[in-house]
Amino acid sequence: MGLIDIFTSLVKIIAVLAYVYGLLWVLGKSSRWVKIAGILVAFGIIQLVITVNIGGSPIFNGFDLGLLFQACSMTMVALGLNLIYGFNGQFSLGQYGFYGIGAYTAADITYRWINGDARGLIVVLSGVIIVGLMIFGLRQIIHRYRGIPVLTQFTLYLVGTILAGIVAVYIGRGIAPAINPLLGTNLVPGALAQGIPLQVVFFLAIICAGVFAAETSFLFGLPVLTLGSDYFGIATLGFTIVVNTLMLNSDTILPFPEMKGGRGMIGIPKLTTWFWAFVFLVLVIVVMRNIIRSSSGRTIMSVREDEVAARAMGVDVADTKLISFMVGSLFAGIGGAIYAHYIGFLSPNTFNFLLSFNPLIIVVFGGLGSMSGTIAATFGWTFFLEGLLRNLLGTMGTDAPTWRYVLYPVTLLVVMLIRPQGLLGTTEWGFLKDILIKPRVKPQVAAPGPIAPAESQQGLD
Amino acid sequence: METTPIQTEPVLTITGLTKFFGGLRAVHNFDLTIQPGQLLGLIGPNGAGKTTIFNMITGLYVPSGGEICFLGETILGQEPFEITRAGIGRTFQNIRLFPNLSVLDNVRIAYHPRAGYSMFDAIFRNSKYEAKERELTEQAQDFLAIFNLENIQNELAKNLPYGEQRRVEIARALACNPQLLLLDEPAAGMNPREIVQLMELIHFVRDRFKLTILLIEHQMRVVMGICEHITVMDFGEVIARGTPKEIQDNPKVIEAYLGKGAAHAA
Amino acid sequence: MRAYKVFSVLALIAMLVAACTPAAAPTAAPTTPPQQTAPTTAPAAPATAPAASSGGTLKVAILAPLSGGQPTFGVSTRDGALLAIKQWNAKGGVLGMQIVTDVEDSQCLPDPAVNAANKVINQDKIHYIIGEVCSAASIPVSDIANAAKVIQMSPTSTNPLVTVDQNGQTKQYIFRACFIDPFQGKVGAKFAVDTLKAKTAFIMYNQSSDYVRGLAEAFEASFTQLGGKIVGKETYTNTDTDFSAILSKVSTASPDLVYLPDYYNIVNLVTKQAKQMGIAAPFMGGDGWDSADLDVAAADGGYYTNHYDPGDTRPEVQNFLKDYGAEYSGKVPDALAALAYDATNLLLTGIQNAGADDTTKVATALQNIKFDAVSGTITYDAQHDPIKSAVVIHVTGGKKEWVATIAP
Amino acid sequence: MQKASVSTTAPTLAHGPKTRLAWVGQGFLLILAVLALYIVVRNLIQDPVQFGQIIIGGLQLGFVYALIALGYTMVYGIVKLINFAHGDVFMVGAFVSFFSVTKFNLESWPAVVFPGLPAAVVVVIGTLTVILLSMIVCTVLAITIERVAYKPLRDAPRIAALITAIGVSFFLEYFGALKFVFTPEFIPYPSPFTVVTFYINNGIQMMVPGKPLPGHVVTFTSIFVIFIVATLLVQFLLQYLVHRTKIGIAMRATSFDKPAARLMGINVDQVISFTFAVGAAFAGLGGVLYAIAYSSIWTQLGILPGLKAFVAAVVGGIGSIPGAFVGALIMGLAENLTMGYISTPMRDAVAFTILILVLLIRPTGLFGEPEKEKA
Amino acid sequence: MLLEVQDLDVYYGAIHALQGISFNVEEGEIVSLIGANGAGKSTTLRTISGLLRPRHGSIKFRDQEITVIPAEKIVSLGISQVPEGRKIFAPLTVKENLDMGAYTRKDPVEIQQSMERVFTSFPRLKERLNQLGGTLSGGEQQMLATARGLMSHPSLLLLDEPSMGLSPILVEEIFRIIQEINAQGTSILLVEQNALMALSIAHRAYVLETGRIVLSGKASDLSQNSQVKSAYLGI
Repeated sequence: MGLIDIFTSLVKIIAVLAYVYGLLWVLGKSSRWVKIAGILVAFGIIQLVITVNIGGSPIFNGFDLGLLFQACSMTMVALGLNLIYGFNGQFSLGQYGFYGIGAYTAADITYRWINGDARGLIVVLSGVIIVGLMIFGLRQIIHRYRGIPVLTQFTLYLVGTILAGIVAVYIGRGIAPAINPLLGTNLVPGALAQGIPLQVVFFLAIICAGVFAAETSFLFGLPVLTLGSDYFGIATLGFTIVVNTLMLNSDTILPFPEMKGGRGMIGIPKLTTWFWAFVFLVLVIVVMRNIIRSSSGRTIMSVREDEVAARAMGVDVADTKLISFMVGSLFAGIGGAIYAHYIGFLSPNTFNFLLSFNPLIIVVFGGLGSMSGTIAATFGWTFFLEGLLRNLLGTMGTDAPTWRYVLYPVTLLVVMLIRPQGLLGTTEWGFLKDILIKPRVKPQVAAPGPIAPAESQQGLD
Repeated sequence: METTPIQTEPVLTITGLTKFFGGLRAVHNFDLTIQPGQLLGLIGPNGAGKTTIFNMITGLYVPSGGEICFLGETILGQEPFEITRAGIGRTFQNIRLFPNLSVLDNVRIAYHPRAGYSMFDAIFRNSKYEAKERELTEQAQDFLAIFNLENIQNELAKNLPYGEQRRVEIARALACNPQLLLLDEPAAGMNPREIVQLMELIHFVRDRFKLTILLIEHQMRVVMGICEHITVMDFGEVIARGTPKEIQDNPKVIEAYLGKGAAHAA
Repeated sequence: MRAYKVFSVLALIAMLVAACTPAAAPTAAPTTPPQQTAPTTAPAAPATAPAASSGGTLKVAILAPLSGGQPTFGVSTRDGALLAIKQWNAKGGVLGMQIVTDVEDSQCLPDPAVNAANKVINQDKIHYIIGEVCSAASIPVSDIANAAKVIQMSPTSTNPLVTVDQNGQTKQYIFRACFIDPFQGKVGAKFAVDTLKAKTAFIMYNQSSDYVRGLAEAFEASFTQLGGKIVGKETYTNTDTDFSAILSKVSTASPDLVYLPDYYNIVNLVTKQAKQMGIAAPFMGGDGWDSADLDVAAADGGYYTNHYDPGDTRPEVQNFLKDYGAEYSGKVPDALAALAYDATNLLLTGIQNAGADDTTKVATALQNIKFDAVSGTITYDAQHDPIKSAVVIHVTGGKKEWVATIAP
Repeated sequence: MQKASVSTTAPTLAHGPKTRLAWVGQGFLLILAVLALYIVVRNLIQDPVQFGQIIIGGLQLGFVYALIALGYTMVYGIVKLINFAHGDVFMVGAFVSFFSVTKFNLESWPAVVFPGLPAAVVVVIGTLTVILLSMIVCTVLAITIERVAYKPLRDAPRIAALITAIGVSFFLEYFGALKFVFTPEFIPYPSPFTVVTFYINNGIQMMVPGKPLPGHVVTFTSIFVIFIVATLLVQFLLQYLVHRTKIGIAMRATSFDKPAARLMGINVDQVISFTFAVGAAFAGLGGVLYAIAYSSIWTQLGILPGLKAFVAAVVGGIGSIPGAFVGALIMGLAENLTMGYISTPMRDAVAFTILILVLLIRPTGLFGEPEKEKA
Repeated sequence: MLLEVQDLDVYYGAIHALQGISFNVEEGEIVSLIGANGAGKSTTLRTISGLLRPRHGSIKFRDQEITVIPAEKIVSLGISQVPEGRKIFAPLTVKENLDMGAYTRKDPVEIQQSMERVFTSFPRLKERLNQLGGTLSGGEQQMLATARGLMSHPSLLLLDEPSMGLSPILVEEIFRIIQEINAQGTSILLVEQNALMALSIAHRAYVLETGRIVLSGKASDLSQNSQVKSAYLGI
């Protein structure tokens, strides 16, 4: 105890940050096979340090592993927010709402599954698919008849979603009895409630949770994204509060007795392993980077830079905002699913609106518009606040823990005053760097190049 | 395609355009017809409603009344991005580049509607994405080369000097592949040397891309020098139309606008 | 390239294997509940290595919400527990070992509580946890503690699911010092019907507090069962301060009794506003009312169920009140402090009775304990819930008076 | 990227002749409105006393919000910062008055100094002193916060100041919760004067403690009356300050264009500090009144009223002083009506739905200046 | 000597905006700074009025070093700037705008006198005293901005692009008023794009190019200078 713990937790912060840097660096290598090998090694390192015992306990004990899982899920949430705020410029405080939605959705699916009820999976899966199809279909129609006011669009989508939800429930009622016997009961689990089938269900649950969060964000974002930035922030904060209220009343207002409302949902299988956390972390990072470094990503950033100019450049601003909001929420939903199956217990208080400032703090800390900053900041923040600070205060007597939230804001203030642009500013590491295009050597200047005008002529007709 | 067969159909027809801001009448009963290939100037004192007209053509403002037809079809009620994609590009009075993006990205954003791949292609980085993205980037680079901006393509737009920002903005507007280009005071804040270059650029661009151009400008040298036809506005209404010569001699224009200073400016 | 490919494919397979094996091995969080009832398979696990604390000290962790939403509850709990430990150390410790405490902040939230539990179990190798206060934090901690064979003694978590998992299996290493929700609710309902002759009741409860909700639900069930009628039910959250809308409903419904099983801070607010609105019906609540900060003027005429009566002449009670006041500059302990004090004493007595720092033995010892605590003589039932009687206290004329003792 | 400013696009974008299928959305709104009206009217007819009681409760809540919202709206108007610490300044106001009453018996100083004074005068002067002291402490606190946490970040991205605001808010809450500062506990608040309850039954009558009310009647307390008086007074004071005094006009000029204001010789930093100070003074007043009205205080009492007050300020049109007042009343009433007639948990949902609807229909809030044509 | 600028170096971040410029303004003069956009004209004015801080160099006003004095104090010394783009306070009435111009002055009688004096130059403002600044036309706004600058009763008036965005007829009117103000005894430092107009009313002028003074001299001489002619007058 004591100083050694503080020292080791300091070392752990540095090690984790170095690990993150190494992962991003190796992903940035040009050869595909080197990348794959790098990912596998990165996975293996942690798997080793949590498995191999040295002197009675693993190098990374359960405490550190817990922090790692929390950091992974929080990274997804924060990356989603960085996409919405850092890259798209929409000041959102609603990220924790989607985080919570993802957590509860995924937890409900797996909880019911291991308790011999397949309805959770079927209803959510079919609901997610039907709502998705409905949204795509309705979008086509609405785009064809242009000039439909936002409120009308919202009403149509809302009605469509409700209908789709009803259909999904009926599908679930129809199919579930066929599968339920295979699941057994909670005391005598059947074949499908264990082993590999359970892992598959878990995977589906994560995906469903993410998509469900994304679809919710579509419905909510449609009217609200037309508001100006700070107003949007307050509206999304409201969303977090409302989602929290619904969680508190999930067994009274909402028909989910297994969620137990404010008493907290227990008995969620702890399915999150390092494998899943790592896979989804890498997946989220890669997907987000691929979006950012594409034409769609550039339009997302253009909306942040200048909305009016973006419109004039042919960018569908409303659409772009919606897409980034949805993708951001998707990430939050996935993060929530990972979190729920790590902690095994969901309490609405976890998704309290006061805690919903956390991802914002992390994103600003790391640097708006810097993915590396967000990732590094999340790991650093988690290991600092829950690791180092806990060890530090633990050694300072019985009264010290009350100082925790006094030291934390002071640190926050100091960092912000010293580096208001965030720790990394807009710098990116390795893999996440924008590959700069070198000016090609071309002797003739201002002499009309043959390609561009021909192309633009074609476009005219 | 080069020899556009229908010469008679105007590119842009505006009839009875009116706009109120609250109780304030910014534009009243504005009519305008632009023939293909024309270079038309729109002048008038500050607050005459010129930029408001631009904003209505590009869909940023919704008119209180009137009709705007582009290539024979109404564009009223369309979103700004739809209008741009239909073929109307514009620049802004106070330059509106994307300051924290590189010059190349500024131009590539204009290519977005024609990128040829979806976000899903981008997420999976499939061969379609690779090919189209490379093609798009090369196009954008070639395009920048025309404007002599190629060697600054990786600079952030905010770090460029003023004149280059103007050029980038015009290039970006042209990258939208417009048939009609709206230039809002392109010469604002330029010195005489730069203005001469700008006039050459505008001529060059028009011939190169077979464009129709509508221009708002305060610098009489520019307007009188390059426009074939001029419309003069005051208090939201048209007070004169004609060739530069006719306008310079029009007593109504001199009284409302040019004043004795016209002698200085010329 | 070739080497990379081969390596990659191999590693991929390894990864999939790793993914499909249960997380149990590294995380110390087994997902196979049926096995945990077999207590004798313990020795392999590091946590039960008996001589871990041979240095003459015994480490005990206190998990309490010292920051975050409800620091006041955490401070009371910590103070109560620390007082007990100080007294034990003064008497020479337990089994000759001095007790060393590790106070951890757990914020009444699952994440920090789990982190704190992970830290004390995995990093500090502590075998005894006192805490958490809130059930929402105690439940996830209990899963971890039970899996690691660490004794957790929760002073105030009333949710039945702290000591019992969702399948109804008792968690072997988890105990508590307080009543569970159903008991207190039942006692309240019984008193209301039998003694107060209440026919109708109005329930107000805090939807975001596990404890309050549990009591309200239990009361509702018992009260209806005993023939009473619930004429209204309203919820609020812990951040509410204006109850006029709810109270206007109470006023309209004019019930015989208003059941408000919240902590004293909310009780102060509600009863004061009720008095101002002229509501005459008596209020009734649970042990959350027990605090020196209860506004006795506003709550005048109210009843609450409690673990003990401060006016009780038993030496346990009186000594506790005296010692607590001496230790903390004259403060009067609230229910949380009393329960934390009891919980600590129970745990240490359990260790004493077991005769060794071996959690499995301690669990058995606790299971069979009979201990005179501040809140009565405690024995444990099969669900590790204490069997003790409750008292009903009447707030009247600025005093809190005992009116009844109700045995389970 | 850091310009998270209120939308720079023209508000007209949201409207225009996009009338296709507009009836669907309008119908949706109409159904909502009719439903709300139906619920309210039905309950008014069913039980007017309960309705009156709910309205009075809502108004009182609204007045609390109004006193906080003023500070929010002024600060946001001038530095475009959501000052999350404002709610905690309100909390400090309540605590300062608590200590001045319990530790120093400040409410009874006139009785000590001038023993002959009648009791009523003592109470009035004593209470005013307590309030004044809280206001002064809050003012000093707000200026300190502004100087330490916001001023160094004036040229930094706006979000940085927002994060420090959150930091300051946490700091005040948890530093205050330390044993030797305020206390982590919920403490009963001793009112500096006795709160009297009135009821409406053949005119307004005073309730005698211990004596039951004559049946089902509407009641309200003297605090409610004080709230009305104080809030209206503050309203007029602010209107005067902002429109008639030099510093007030300078405030408006600064909020419109800071560099230009500096060129006029206006000390912008002083004006901003002054704005923070005025807002904090009213929050301090609100804190004391709140503590007297609800009589239980702890270090986190400011969070939710602060948040709601900001929402109220946005509903009313941020930057507008009458807007903050009206918005606060709307929020208070809507919350209480929802609690009374729909469902208590849905209170926040209704409050934020109102916010979203108001912003969709009028993007600058009820009293906000409609945006002008951009040059 | 009213204003003396010595070796002024100003940076915007890494950009060296002013590279050691020196010039002066005598009592009663109109001095004009001309140059292309980005030459550093506005930067010079912003530095003089204290909105920007120089890295090196000195600015002396009546032999007092003012580079260390905050912007709001400089106004009370007698330097007043009419900023580029007018920057009037749109939500304030004309009267309130003028009051803000006189913010540093305490004596209400003197302020009233200044206001009367301003109205003789700008009679149109008197008609619109209670109108909101934002509702004025472009020309009226420029008049209001200039009048507001005069309200602090400065001995040196800094005018930044007074002709910007105005029609030629209004430009002439504004320049006539500038001469009028000068005739009443206020020295003027004028920054202008419209070099021809500027040179026609100024006594002396400096030509700026990328942060350096490249030419200086009497206005009448400069307008004959061939270099100036080709670069700035477009002849």
